[in-house]
Amino acid sequence: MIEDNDIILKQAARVLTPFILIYGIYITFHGHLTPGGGFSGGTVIASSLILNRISSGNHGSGPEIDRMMGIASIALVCYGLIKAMGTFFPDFTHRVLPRGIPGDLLSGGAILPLNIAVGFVVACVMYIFFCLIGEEA
Amino acid sequence: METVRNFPVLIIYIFFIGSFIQPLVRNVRISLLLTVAISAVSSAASAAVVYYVRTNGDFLFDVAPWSAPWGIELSIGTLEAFVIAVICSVGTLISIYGIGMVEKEIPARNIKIYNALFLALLGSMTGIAATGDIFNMYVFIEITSITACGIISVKDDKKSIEATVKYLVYSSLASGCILLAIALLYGITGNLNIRYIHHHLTEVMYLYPRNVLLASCLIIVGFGLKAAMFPLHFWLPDAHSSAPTTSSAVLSALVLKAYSVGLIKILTGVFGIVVMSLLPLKTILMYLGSGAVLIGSLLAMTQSRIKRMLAYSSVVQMGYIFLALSLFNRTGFTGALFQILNHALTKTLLFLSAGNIKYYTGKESIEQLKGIGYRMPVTMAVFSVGALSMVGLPMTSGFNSKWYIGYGAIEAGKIGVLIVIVISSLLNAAYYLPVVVSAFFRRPSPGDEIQQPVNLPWFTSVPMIVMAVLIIVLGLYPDPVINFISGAAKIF
Amino acid sequence: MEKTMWLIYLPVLLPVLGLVLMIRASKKYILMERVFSITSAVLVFIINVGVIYWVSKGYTVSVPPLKVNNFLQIHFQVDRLGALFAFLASLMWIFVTVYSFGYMRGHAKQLRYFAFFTVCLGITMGIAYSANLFTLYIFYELLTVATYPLVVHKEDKKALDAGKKYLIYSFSGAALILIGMILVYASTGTLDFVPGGGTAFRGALPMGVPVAAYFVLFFVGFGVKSALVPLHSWLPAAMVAPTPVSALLHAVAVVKAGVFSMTRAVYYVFGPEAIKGFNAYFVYIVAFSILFGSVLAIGQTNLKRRLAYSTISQLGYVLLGVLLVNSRGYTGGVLHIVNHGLIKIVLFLCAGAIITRTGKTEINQLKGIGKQMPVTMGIFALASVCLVGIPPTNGFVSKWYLSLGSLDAGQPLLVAVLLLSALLTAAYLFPIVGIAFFTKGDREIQGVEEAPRSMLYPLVALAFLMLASGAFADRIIDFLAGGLEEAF
Amino acid sequence: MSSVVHLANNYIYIASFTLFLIGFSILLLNSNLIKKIIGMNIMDTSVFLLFISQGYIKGRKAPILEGGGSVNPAEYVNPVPSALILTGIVVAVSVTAFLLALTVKLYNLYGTVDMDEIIEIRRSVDGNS
Repeated sequence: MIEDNDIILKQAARVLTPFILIYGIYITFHGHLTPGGGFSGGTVIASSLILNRISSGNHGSGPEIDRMMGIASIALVCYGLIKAMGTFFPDFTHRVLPRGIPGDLLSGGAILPLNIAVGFVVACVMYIFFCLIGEEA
Repeated sequence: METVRNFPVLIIYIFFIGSFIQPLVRNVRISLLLTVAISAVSSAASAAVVYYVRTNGDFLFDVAPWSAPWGIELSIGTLEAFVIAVICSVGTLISIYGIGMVEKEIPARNIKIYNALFLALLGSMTGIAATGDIFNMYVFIEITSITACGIISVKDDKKSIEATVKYLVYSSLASGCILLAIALLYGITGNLNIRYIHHHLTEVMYLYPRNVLLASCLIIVGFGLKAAMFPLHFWLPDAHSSAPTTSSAVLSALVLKAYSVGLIKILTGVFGIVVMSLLPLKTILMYLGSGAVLIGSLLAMTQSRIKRMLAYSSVVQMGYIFLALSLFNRTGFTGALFQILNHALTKTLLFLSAGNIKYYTGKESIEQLKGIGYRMPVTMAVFSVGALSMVGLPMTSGFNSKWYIGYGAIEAGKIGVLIVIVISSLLNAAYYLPVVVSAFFRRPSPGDEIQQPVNLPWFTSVPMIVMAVLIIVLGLYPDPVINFISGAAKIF
Repeated sequence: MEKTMWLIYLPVLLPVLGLVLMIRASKKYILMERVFSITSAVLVFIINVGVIYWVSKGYTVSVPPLKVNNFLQIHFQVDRLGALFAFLASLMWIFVTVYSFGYMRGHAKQLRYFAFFTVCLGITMGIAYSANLFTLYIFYELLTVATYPLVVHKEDKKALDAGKKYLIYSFSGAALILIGMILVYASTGTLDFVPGGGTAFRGALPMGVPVAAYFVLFFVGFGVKSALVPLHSWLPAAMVAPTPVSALLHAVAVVKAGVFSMTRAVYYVFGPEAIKGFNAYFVYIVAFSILFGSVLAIGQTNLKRRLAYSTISQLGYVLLGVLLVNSRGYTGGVLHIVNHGLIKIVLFLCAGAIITRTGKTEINQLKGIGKQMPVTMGIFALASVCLVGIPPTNGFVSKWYLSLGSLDAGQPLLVAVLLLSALLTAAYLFPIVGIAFFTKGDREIQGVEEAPRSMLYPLVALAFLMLASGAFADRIIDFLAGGLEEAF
Repeated sequence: MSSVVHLANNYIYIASFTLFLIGFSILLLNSNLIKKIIGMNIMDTSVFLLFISQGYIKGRKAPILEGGGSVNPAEYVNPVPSALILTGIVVAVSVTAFLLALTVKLYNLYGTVDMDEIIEIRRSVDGNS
């Protein structure tokens, strides 16, 4: 149903998506330094995915949802495991994920991987929501 | 032996990581078996925790590397260990039953999601019981409400979606009240750990009497709404009767209990006996409990469909727990905890057999159940054991919990409560026995002649028979359980 | 002296075992349920003979208590009263089981009938052997649950309504006893049966509640099952059940359990001294029940309902003896349990024989039945004579002790009540005998022949037993006398 | 007079309680689902407002470290409530999302978003079904 005269939309989307993605990733990775983190970063990433989906037409999303669900649950499992590491083997996390110097990227100990996992989860779930509700309409 | 100290947290992790893995599992049968495996492992772990608490008493466990006032700590006492054991073991039995029945009621595409929600629900209920930090308890309460609504709406038909919306609206009301109460308590005492709040509260109580009163009322309303305390129970019949069998069993047997345990933990932990005796809690709980027990039974009598009747009878049984709590003495408290175990077993048994009847014969209303005892002998035999336990026949666990609550009432000098309990067990007989009578002693209506008896697959009948045997064993010899529980009642 | 005898558990658990075997086995062979029920009845009787032998030697046979929770225990202990009741019930159970072989031929659902019939035997033994109020309460409630399937055996509308009424009465009675039991435990700290009653009841009770209030709870609770007048209406309604059920349960097991538990409550929980102060009121209620039962019996046209009302009034005799709270009244009351049990079971079995042969239940339809069924009607006449209490028979012995007891208690009015009710008993039994023998038989009755042999032999045996209990009444009285001094 | 002063310096409590009651009554009494969801969000925000206001200390800065210098807790406002409210917000968002998804499904099934109409339709369907 998307005729070819929507070239402008497609081109704009192709140009904008990388910048939105980088911005989202920046927010996720700097969660422990600047405001933001997993949740807000994830939503920004999701918005780029959704932009891409709209611009390239609302084609069938069955397999896509399952793939996204898979990614989300893998990310959740990693989140759970890292948390479990923190609880059961406290000294282990210090050795693997150093506290580092406050202020630079790797300083947050376990917070960084957790933020990344949460970012993935939120992005995938938001995208799945959009596909489901988009499909219904 | 020290590794048992981090078992409670392990149980919560296992449940949640298990529920995250569910969507990745390929086919439906593996995901059902995974649920059973995970709940079995965690019930074994909870048994170890019970044994540990029995030998070396209560213990605290810091989840995060920081110690108590900042980090979240789990305070595992006799009450918590007992409730976690009940949740995990009854959850395992329900999930074993689920292997056979879930595919028949829930559309295939939703089964993996259902299993994920089921495990997350068990995990968050264990969290409510185990945690020593009220904000952490609030988060677990929220997870429980969302997952509980999830497993109702997973059935995807008109009635269940509508019931879920109603349930979710009521439970978000209750969560708002609970969070407001937590905000007030945090405002006065300055920290969230139950022990520290209790410590500061006794000092600061006289400075902010209104805050404490308002916080306690909000907590009673919040938890009462969630645990279907008498006047706030209107969402329960729709939610429990339109849900699939296994989820209505989990809902009324475990979810209501988790919220009432949360209420007990906050009332005894945060407020403590001194503050509680100042607030008019005794009279409130007693009148609400008596109302639930009497009027709930009358409502249950008027129902024509089995599941709605069982839902109303859950309101009655929760009324017993609140009635026992209102006595404020050791025997009453033991009675309340034993009633939690007894109702969890009996109500699960009744809901599962009602589900069986609905699936194998498609019958839902009580009049259609004439002569079904001969068509489904195992299910109806097990159902009558559960019904007799609800009525409080001496050989069943129902009698013991009524005995303890009644005797506690006498010790507290309230003969009225004993009379209320006995009248309500008569009323229970009035709506449970007709079902059993019409199942075994009435000839089936000419329409549906009896085909040969239905034999159930093993995983459907085994959990039900195990529960029936447990009810009778707990009726005959509840002593080890009761000695363990009365350890928790030392606070009174 | 204490004598532990593990065999006591057998009578209580055996019927449950029999039940399970019956359900499994009978799918293959039809007669299996009959074999099981008769073997368990005989086995239980043999054990009871052993028990009564030891008890008459002065021992109390008992078993170590099972701990239910730290308040309650299940404890079996057989003293003189319990041994007598158990012996009587198990003896009659054998005959009625044989009788019901004949009666139930051709009826539906025989497996369920015989299964629950045997379970009721176990539960009655449980009541007889119980050593504390809690064990008695367990079997008291289980008796209601186990007898219900027998009462509603026909599964028609009338039977189910009668069953509903039976359940409502019994469960409300049991609820009162539960309240009483918890109150008794709260105030005295123990539920065990102590001959001569708990010492706490003699003085004031901690809660300031008068002893009479406690006793009213037990009086009404047990009164339901012993068919006291205001609470009696379930008994005639339960006559819908097949005759062996109404014979055994409503003449021996159920109602006698009610009266037996009342005796336990009066003599082993409260004790005679505690009751002495206010027993006059209860005695008058019981007297009223005696008269009212007999008057109603006269008005009944249905044979079984008439016998049911006569049971109500005869149970009044037993309660009268028990509540007089003196040794002769006690002996008279307990003796009447034995005598009335034997007489009433014979009457019911004759009625059953008549119903199986003629299918008629109304008394005026039985004109001239005596000529057709001479043996059955002859035994019926004999039993009526015993029930009225004409001197040489066993009925007379217990009425004699009851009147002596009421004189000891200084209540001459009661003797008048006893005599009047003997007259009324004659008024509702002898017309039946008259119709049977001395009126011309109408056509349907002509072709009827004698009751089938499997029903006749137990009938004749029970008739002999009835006469024997009259002749050897003194043996029973000496047996009871042994237990009297602790009770008073 | 003292009550006015009392009210003056407790304005936070008054604001959050009024907001709470507004949200509570909308959520409870309104029959339109979307309005219920809006009411729920008002209620949650009022509780978050009260929670965060508990942590505020007059004359102190927001708890954000610049450049990782030495941390003197006396300069900063109590950070704990704001951290908790992050979780609170996430919880409120997920409940709202779930309710919205259910409303969409209900709209498809019943064609209306008004709870009273839905109950009528179900009762009429149940009545004759």
